Amino acid sequence: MTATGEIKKSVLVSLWFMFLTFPIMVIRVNTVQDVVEWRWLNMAYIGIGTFFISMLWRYMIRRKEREGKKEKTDNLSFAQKIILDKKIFIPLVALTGLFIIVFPHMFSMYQTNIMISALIYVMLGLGLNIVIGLAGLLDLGYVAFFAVGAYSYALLNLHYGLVFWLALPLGGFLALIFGVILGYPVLRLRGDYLAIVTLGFGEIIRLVLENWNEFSFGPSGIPNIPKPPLFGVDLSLSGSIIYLYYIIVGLVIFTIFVINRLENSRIGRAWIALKDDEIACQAMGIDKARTKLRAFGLGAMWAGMAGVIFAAKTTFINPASFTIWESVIILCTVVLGGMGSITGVISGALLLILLPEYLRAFSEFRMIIFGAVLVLMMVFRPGGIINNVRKTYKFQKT
Amino acid sequence: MKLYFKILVLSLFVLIGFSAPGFAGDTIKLGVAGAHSGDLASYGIPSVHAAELVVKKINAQGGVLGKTVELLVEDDVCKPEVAGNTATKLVSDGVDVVMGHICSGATKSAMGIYKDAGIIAISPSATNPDLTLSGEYPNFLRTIAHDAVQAQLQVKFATNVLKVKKIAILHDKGDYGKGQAELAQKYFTTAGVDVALFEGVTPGAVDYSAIVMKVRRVKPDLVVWGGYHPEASKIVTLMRKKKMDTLFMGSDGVKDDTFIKVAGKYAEGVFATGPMDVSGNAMAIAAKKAHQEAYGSDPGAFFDAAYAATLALLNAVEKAGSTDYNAVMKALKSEYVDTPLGNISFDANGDAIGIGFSVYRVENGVFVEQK
Amino acid sequence: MKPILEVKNMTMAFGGLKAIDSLDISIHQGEIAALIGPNGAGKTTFFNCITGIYKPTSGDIFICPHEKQERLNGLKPNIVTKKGLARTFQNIRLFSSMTVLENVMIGCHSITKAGVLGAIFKNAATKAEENFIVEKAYSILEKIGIEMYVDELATNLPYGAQRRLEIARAMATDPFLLLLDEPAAGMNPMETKSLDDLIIKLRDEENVSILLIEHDMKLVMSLSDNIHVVDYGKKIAEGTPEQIKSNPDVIKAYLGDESEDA
Amino acid sequence: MDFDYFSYLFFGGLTRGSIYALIALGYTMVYGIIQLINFAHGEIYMIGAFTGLIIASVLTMMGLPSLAVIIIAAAAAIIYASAYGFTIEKIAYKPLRDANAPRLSALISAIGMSLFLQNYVLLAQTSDFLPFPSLIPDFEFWEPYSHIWTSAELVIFITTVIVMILLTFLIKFTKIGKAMRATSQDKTMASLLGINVNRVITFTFVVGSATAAIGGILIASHIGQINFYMGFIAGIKAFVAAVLGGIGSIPGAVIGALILGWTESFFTGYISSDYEDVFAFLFLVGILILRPSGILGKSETQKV
Repeated sequence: MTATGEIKKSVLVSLWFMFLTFPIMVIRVNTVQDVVEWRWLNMAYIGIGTFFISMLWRYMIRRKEREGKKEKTDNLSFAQKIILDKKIFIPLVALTGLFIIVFPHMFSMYQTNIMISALIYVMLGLGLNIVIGLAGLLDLGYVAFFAVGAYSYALLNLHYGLVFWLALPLGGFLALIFGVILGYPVLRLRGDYLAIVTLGFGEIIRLVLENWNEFSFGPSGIPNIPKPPLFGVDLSLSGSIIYLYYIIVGLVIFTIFVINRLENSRIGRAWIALKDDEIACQAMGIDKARTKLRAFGLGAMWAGMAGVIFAAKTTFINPASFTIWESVIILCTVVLGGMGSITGVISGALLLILLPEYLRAFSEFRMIIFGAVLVLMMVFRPGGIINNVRKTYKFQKT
Repeated sequence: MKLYFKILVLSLFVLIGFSAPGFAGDTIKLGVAGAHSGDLASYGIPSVHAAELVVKKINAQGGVLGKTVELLVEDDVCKPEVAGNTATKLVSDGVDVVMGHICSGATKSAMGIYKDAGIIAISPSATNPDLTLSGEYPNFLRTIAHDAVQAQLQVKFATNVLKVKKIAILHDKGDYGKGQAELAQKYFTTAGVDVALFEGVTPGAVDYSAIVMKVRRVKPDLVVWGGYHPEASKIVTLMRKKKMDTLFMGSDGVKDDTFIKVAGKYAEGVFATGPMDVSGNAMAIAAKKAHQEAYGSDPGAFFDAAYAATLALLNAVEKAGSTDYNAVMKALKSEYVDTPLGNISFDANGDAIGIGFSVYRVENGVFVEQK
Repeated sequence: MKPILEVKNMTMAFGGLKAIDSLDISIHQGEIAALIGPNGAGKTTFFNCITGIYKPTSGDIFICPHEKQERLNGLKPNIVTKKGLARTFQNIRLFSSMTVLENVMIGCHSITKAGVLGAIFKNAATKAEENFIVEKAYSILEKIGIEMYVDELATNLPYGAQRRLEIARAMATDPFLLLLDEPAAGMNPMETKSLDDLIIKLRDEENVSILLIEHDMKLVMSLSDNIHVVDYGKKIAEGTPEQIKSNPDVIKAYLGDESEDA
Repeated sequence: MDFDYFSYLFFGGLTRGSIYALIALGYTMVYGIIQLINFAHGEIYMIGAFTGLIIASVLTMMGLPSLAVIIIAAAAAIIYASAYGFTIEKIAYKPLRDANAPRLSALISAIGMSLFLQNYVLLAQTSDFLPFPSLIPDFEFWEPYSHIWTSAELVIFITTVIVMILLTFLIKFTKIGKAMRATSQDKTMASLLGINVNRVITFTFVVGSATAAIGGILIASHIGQINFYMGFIAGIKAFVAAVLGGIGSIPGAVIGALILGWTESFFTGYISSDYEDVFAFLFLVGILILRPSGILGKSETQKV
């Protein structure tokens, strides 16, 4: 295409968007005070912005089409090369490990605290990754299991004084049970229906927590949830944050280990096969319902454990923390990083949770960016930033 | 290109990571926390404006204890999980006192962190009774009366003035609304009023006719609403359109000009409780004028309360002679200070003395205080 | 001895349309049988019914791998596979993100049993089982003759090899009866010839019986012990290749449809 | 007395159902054509209402007569909603279709679009509720019963029925309707027959969005206020209604919506409104498990 053709096209797009966004972006009415505000400058921004974006858009689409054609050749991205090259990867891991260990001592309490938040999302992302990335089930109600974990700890502690270390496995276990109970009837539904039904379940659990005061204390929530104890030592504020940080780091490492093992096992292969082709999978003697249920349950269990940590971190929980949008944010971290890829999900979660924290000035744009990320990733890089190269089994003749 | 981009992102991370906060200078650091973005920003932004105005004024008069006051404004979007991070950030940045947070849930989540760090916080808007009455948040104070005070006022007014015998209570299932409704239920029942209906409605639902019909069936003398104004105006409008003239009473979530605007003629006669009218207070008038000059608009919700909270905090630091927790707390609970809300101090629980609620009634399109 | 697969009076109706109409078919131990018929005659539907993907409207399906006869009706596809009926698909359904070896390893799923805990702790039993799966999968690849592609992605294989991989994958489930749905479709004559040899080899060496759907009449005639001809869901003939060749009904059914490349 | 109460709830449910139906119609059309749950449909409905309000306010302040304001604002809302529908399809769905992406990718993209549009309006306009003028005049039609069913509710119900009839007519009897049916059955085949599949899909989005805008204005005017989040819950409910009636079927969407409306209304009236939404979602789950094809939908068998 010629340059003038490109420009003409972009001008048209830009004019179209100026028209499209005119009422919403330019005019602002305040019907309470009956004033109209005209913001013509916005129109200019939109015009100029969309002009360039449309050029970039078409360039990206063309590039994607080109890449699609040569997909068969092993075209590994930069990140993939690093992951696959042991000489770079191992020192990198060691360095990251060192950084993780000294992190809370190098930076302020606040930095450590938001790192804990981010790591909770890493755990959630990795758990959801089992469900979406490995088994190919779109779960839009994932946050429900997160809520189950958080409420298990809060309530069991409140009523029976259950300590954190017992609540952690128990919260995971309860979430697992919930996952299995909810998953059992719905897992035979087709993909998009499953997504809607899980969304429904997610909302049901939140609504029940909101309405059933006698059980959950309703919308006013549960305050004063204790932080994890350390052999009876009374920790200072920063001490307890650092302690929690190490706990979550340990759990994330445990999660990575478990998922890695699962991925390269009989179970993991069955998940991937199920994602590739359900019918053929059944013809190979794989029980579809049970395999799906396993993925669903394990994913739920991880959300449950993350929920316990979440409750211990915020020390106050109420149902408002477990809305559908929380599920969408977790989904976003998985999609951004790359479904199925552990490194991808970790980087996705860190990026999406840490960046808005650091760029607090732009925090109001957080959700709109999440929305854009979901659309753009699906359009341009459905595989995520770190396109998953599944570690395939390499045969060694004995 | 891809490689450069990734390196860029990585280095960005590292850069931001190392930009740890600078060391405290010779200033008094006042933290302001609340919802400054998102759907509840309209409750949080006015408090930031109030703090800015007070700090500007005080710094112009020479600051506190000879030091200038520095504002640290942090957003918590009214979410408990974010509020924890916000509070830690403020503590990390070395704040001395905090004005905030805005929502009760977020406040509860943040108070634990302030407590461990020995920081006092005064909220202009968190009305959950537990915050002061439970004793679990000793470092918490507020310049707004808590929900129980409001509920008791509602009961007093309804039984003494309106002489109701039978009521229906509706709420929006939210933290604030349901809390209010439960308190109302408790005090109305104690007062011997028959609570014939107690139910939650779903905020954002497209139609409330079923619940309105249900109210109609129990024939109450009064509908008490726990929640914000959008749902209240929907319900009132529908009730009037369905030819029901049952009295309607809301709390401070309803006492908002938008309610009258939205409900229009149907808003007439609706009762709402709200903070005592301070429009005659000289300081309130001055503060309002300053806001109009600085931001070009009328101040929003909780502006006066936030103004008062900021003044009280800074005054206490001045009187205490330091930012020491015990000294400041003692000053807050013993000294009286002039604010747009009047001459106030704090009681042992942390609730403000000298402020209160009044009942308002919509008359000819404005809220009129009922004596 | 009882037939290893016995279908009695089976009917499969979609709404008013009977894709299969009171069909009887029996397969005996060690037999290579063929199911032929014009397009749309209900052959693939027949496979889908006996492998549990569809539930037949009426009729019975029995298998008798050993002494005891079992009824298959209403069992889920994975259970049917576990009982020893394995199949391939007409439109190749390989696991596209997996390598050739992994595809066959999936086939071993039903004969192994490591669970979630085994996968996480990777104990001795699980390790042994993994080794067993790999060894078995590779030896099957060798038998089928596609071991040179072992680490390739399944989708990168040439067409003929993909069809063979489907067979290898089915063999990994340890079947007593192999159901092949058009195994030679899209193959050149040379590939078809070696497929012919492979099927005979499987029957002789691996002790499986075979039922295949095929349009390549040359292959069918040279391979089959017994041929079942269906048209409009009904069986119109059964017999040895010679008997079928001279059956007037069969000729009529096929001549009625000129487009068949029989 | 109790029959009165029943009839109140009945008419309440009818109104609620008509509202759901207006939104569900667009949902079901899009799903019928490309089997995509267009999550952003609720947002189109919201944008329609916003555009209508903005244009109406500006015109009122310019001093136009109220009838002209209503007509121009409604037309603007329909045009803009259609334009948004068109653009969303081009940005978020068409590239995925071209790349033959799996259904789940399109669904994720749709969720992203929904989130994006909500926050776009939140940032560009306001998070507050805005009063929406009552555009439907109050008139007398069955006094003294108008407290059971007001004139505005009647207008909404009649509009729903008209839109349903028009859409059914469009799909059954027009040329583009035939092309739509062909496309929904087999896209490849339809394009081989000379149907411009992309144009048909675009057309479907435009029509679906236009009905959403009509719904947006009517419902906003009935409720009397709008905000950026109004589309989400309404959208989800409408989707439940569409599934209930058999997604892809126009009359099914209306029937499903009415059933959902009545169920919610009677549930609230006789049991409790506390668990109203829980009940709606359980209803959805139950339907999907017991009869995934809905009341009027056709069941599809998977081809092997």
